[in-house]
Amino acid sequence: MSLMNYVYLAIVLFAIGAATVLVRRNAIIVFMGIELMLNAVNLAFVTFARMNGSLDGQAVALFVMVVAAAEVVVGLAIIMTIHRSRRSASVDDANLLKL
Amino acid sequence: MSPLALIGPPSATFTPSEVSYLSILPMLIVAGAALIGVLVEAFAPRAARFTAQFAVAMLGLLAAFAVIAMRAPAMIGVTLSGAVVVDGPALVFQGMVLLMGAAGLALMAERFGGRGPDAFTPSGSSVPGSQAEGLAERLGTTTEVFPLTMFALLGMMLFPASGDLLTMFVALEVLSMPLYVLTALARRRRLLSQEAALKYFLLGSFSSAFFLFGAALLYGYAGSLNLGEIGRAVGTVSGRGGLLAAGALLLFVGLLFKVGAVPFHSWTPDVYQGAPTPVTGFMAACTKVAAFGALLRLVYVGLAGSRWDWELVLWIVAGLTMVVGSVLSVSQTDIKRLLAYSSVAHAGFILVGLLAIDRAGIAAVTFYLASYGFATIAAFGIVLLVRARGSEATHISQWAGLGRRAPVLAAGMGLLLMGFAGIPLTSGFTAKFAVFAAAVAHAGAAGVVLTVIGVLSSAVTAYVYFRIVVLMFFSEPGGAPVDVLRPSAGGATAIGVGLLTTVVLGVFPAPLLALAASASQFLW
Amino acid sequence: MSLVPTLSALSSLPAEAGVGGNPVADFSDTPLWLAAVKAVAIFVYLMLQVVLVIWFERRVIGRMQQRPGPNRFGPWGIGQTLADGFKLMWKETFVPKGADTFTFLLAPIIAGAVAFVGFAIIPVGGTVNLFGHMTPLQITDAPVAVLVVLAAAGVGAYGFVLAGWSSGSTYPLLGGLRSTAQVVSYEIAMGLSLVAVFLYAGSMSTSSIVAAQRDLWFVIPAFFSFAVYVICMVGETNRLPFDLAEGEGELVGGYHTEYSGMRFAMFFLGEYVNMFTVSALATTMFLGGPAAPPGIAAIGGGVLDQGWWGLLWFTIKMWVFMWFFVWLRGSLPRTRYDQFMRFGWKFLIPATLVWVLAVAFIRGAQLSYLGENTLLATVIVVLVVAVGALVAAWNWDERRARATESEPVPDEIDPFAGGFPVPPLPGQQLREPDGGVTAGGSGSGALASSASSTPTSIPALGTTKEAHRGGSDA
Amino acid sequence: MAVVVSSPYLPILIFFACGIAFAALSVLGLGVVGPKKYNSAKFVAYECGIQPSPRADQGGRVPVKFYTVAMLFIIFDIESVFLFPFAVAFDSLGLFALVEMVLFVLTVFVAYVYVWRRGGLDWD
Repeated sequence: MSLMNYVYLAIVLFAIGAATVLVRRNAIIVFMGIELMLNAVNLAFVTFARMNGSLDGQAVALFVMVVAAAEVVVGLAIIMTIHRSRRSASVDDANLLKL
Repeated sequence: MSPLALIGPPSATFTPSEVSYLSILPMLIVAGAALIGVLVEAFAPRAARFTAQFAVAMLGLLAAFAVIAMRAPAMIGVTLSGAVVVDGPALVFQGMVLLMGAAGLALMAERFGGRGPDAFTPSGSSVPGSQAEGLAERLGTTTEVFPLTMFALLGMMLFPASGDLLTMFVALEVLSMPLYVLTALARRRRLLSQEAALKYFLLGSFSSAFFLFGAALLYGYAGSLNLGEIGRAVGTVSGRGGLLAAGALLLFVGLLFKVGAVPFHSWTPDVYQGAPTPVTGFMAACTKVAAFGALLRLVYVGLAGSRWDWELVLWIVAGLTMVVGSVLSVSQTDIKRLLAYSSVAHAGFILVGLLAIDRAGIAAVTFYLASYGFATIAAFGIVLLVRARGSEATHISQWAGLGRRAPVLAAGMGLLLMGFAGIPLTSGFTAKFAVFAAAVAHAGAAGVVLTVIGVLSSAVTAYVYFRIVVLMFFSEPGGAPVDVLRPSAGGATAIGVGLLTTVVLGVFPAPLLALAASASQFLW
Repeated sequence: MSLVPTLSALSSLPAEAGVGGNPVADFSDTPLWLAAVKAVAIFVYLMLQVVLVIWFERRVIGRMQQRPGPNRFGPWGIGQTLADGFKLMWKETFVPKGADTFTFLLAPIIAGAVAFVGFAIIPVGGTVNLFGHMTPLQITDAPVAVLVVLAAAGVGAYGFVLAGWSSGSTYPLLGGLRSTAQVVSYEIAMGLSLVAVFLYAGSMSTSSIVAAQRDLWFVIPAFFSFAVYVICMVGETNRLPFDLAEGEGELVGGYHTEYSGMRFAMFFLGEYVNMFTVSALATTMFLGGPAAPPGIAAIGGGVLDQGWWGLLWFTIKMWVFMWFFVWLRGSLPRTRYDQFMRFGWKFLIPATLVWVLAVAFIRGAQLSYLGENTLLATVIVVLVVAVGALVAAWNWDERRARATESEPVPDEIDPFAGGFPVPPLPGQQLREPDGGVTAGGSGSGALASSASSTPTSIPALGTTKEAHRGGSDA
Repeated sequence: MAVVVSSPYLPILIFFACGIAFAALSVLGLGVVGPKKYNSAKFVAYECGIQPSPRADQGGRVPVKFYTVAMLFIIFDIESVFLFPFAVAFDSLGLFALVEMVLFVLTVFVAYVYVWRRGGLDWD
């Protein structure tokens, strides 16, 4: 049971997160997709830390969690202001700025 | 091996990492100024808040720049056990970020006679046109803008000086998040501004997730996050080559997004148009400088050895960026959107310089960023001054006949546009010449191809800029009356500095070229 | 217990609890089946105590209010909880129309199941011989054991918010949000108050913390953390005086308004099990877990301190906390929501943060970070902390005094000023209502016009009805 | 020799499984034991008859104060995430880590003071 399977799992999770961001319309679901991608990267970091036998990866995982939390705070604030002024959090409706 | 063994007792004596405080002093000063800014925002009475915030921010920036200017040679060194590497290019980029930050801050602080910063709404989260907004308007000055900008500048100073991928990621986030919030705070056209913030946030965090995944793969490949070690491991480690190539490309996704290179440039026009104009200028200049600083360090220190994996991709990206940036700017009707596409094109030119993997390339990129940065802040400063019925007159037609009504302003804008176009005797020409010369000399056949594409696309951009100059000077003024506001001392100096650099670096570029060349040696 | 040993114990706390934070209790001789048996045993131990405490609470509250409490079913009414359980089982359970069925059913399961998890890492007794294996009376221990409890408390909040949101109507939604905001706010203070214990114990595993408290329980050096923890304990389990979510007067049933039968019982049970878990953690962290009280531990060279005796001391200490919960419920009124949240955010969190820094410096002094003479450094730091606390308390008191005495009590008031007749304070004179006599004015005006001339007489019933009709015509 | 408990977290799982079994059995299993007399009034939300004002299931209007509390919780939770490892490893960390942690706590305190002064902590 080589550790690379965890890396493949991380890649699959990352792909699912990216697909969620590209496919879904509601801004909050898109934001959840981004959080899923960050957690997939956490898994990859911890797995590589285990393969290299060093603890750097786990320190990075801690930092990534903190950054993800800060991103949640800023992101939800922006999504909320959009929701309050437009009654809808759908990303499609945000089409005032066009090519 | 049960999990407990890995955790194990921490080493008996924990050796704190040695910190050379002089190297990181500028960053500490800016961080201190930002924290004091937050406290001032909390405690200072409303009347005195604006002046206090402006003073704290400006003093912080100028003090940091003074430390760099006076003690630069003594600051060179790897500190915080490899996390922060302050070397030649890092110092030059930090100096540029500080100066452009000061200019951008001066523009943001423009009040045009009002109580608070004119370009920003006093209450960002209230519904546009609601009663809460009216109440906040009457209450007056909320100046969170200054601490937010200082935190963004802190991130921008750390970005080019980060020695390992973790510090680079943290700097990327510290620099991006205040910008997301700043983009959402425009006083006029708030729906556009909120939408721009939403797009910038979603795409920004999406791309930083890619950056992080690239960092994870490189960590897996090289066993360490430090760029120097990754550089050394590139040649030696065998068997996991796939991780290196994939990691490098994913890292580039994150950084190219920040720079606004083509496949990832979709956010640039929307955000530059939606954000408040001084924030757009600040973003266009400082973010590009910081992002290219980090890109240079990543390419030259980390991934120089594995050029064959990613070089072709970057050539294509550079070419596409120049072409798309210039072609799309032709059909633009909104001045801010037009400048956004021109900034995409300029990112392409700088990428060409970067691809000459040689010290000359670093010097060329540094020079180009210096000339472009100050000019773009001045350009957005001028766009800030042109008003129609109170809100910014950004539609091209409203600029018709501006030469007759405000000759000085139109002449300034004309000069800047010529600088962007790269007309000889302006900084744009010397910058483009340096970049293309480096590419031709060191990037072989691809360099020549890119230079040809570069010259053609700068010709296209020249046409776009001249169309505006013609519009301003040789056509009748349009229907709606356009008035031009008088900038305060700070705003005027910011625009003046932009004009000055465009002329001086065009006529007399030698000293800056020499400085850029001497300070282009990366430390491991 | 003379002061000197305490002081010396204080200044040189044993740090060899678990080298590098690894648990002291060794589970090497514990096969998997024995761990499972221990788990089920502790589960039954917990369930029995829950049944007992529900009866205990109703009896004690009854006695506090001069009434017998449940005494019908079994001797002293001890079977009352079983009777309630069976009654709830046979009640009809249904899912209301607007509810989201899956979450509606999931919420009670979360609330009920997650409350148990916290008990898994609590050392209930010493090392005993179970079926031929020497194993500690503790389901398991990990280097980060206490984090499991905090995580379980965090997931517990899901039970409330999902129940509130999925019930589909206003009261549960607001009740669920309120209780989650409450649990979340007090969880921070609880987490931060435990940091001081980790500083002293040097580890997060519960067996190491109990071992570190062998000669001095942490309730003495970390007394402020203990006080903050006890307050958070009550806030965390939504117990009176902080049961604002399902306060009858405010939000009807709070998050479990729409639940009935066994689903309601699950929330009810979850709350009591949570009470046991947080008080078990309090016993482990501050009162030395299964260790015997100092006096008894000294008898016969500590013979009363090993093995199964630990279970007795642990249960006694836990029931002290249970008594404290019941005592609170019997005596304190419910606090207002904003007062409660303000206290949580504006006092508890900053005070605990400052306390954590103080403990860090005290520990630093003991470990000779602040100079070789540890005893002197410790005393200096403790003095500095004490003086700081006094100054803060004095300043806070000063501000409160200035705030309250600022509005002078008027010596003469108009009884109808607010529109409703207000009785005068002792020593206050009444004066002519200055609202003046206006025919058909606003409601209060109409009321005043119908009042007879003498200001002090209350208008007769008849005229009020007429005024009322007059008011409605205007 | 029987399988020694390999990871310390397995018994927690067993204990949690007991809890879930007990809770699921009583909520789902015993939930169906009771009588089933249909009456439309029972299924209406408990609103003393009036229609619930903010339609909770269509994302009714929730006061924004709960959002602010959630965000502040995240910030202080992150702070305690950093305080725990510092507290545990305090014995082997020198004065350097103590000063560093004091600076970290002070930085978060600046944010706390700002939120306090801007009224983020006041409940109406």
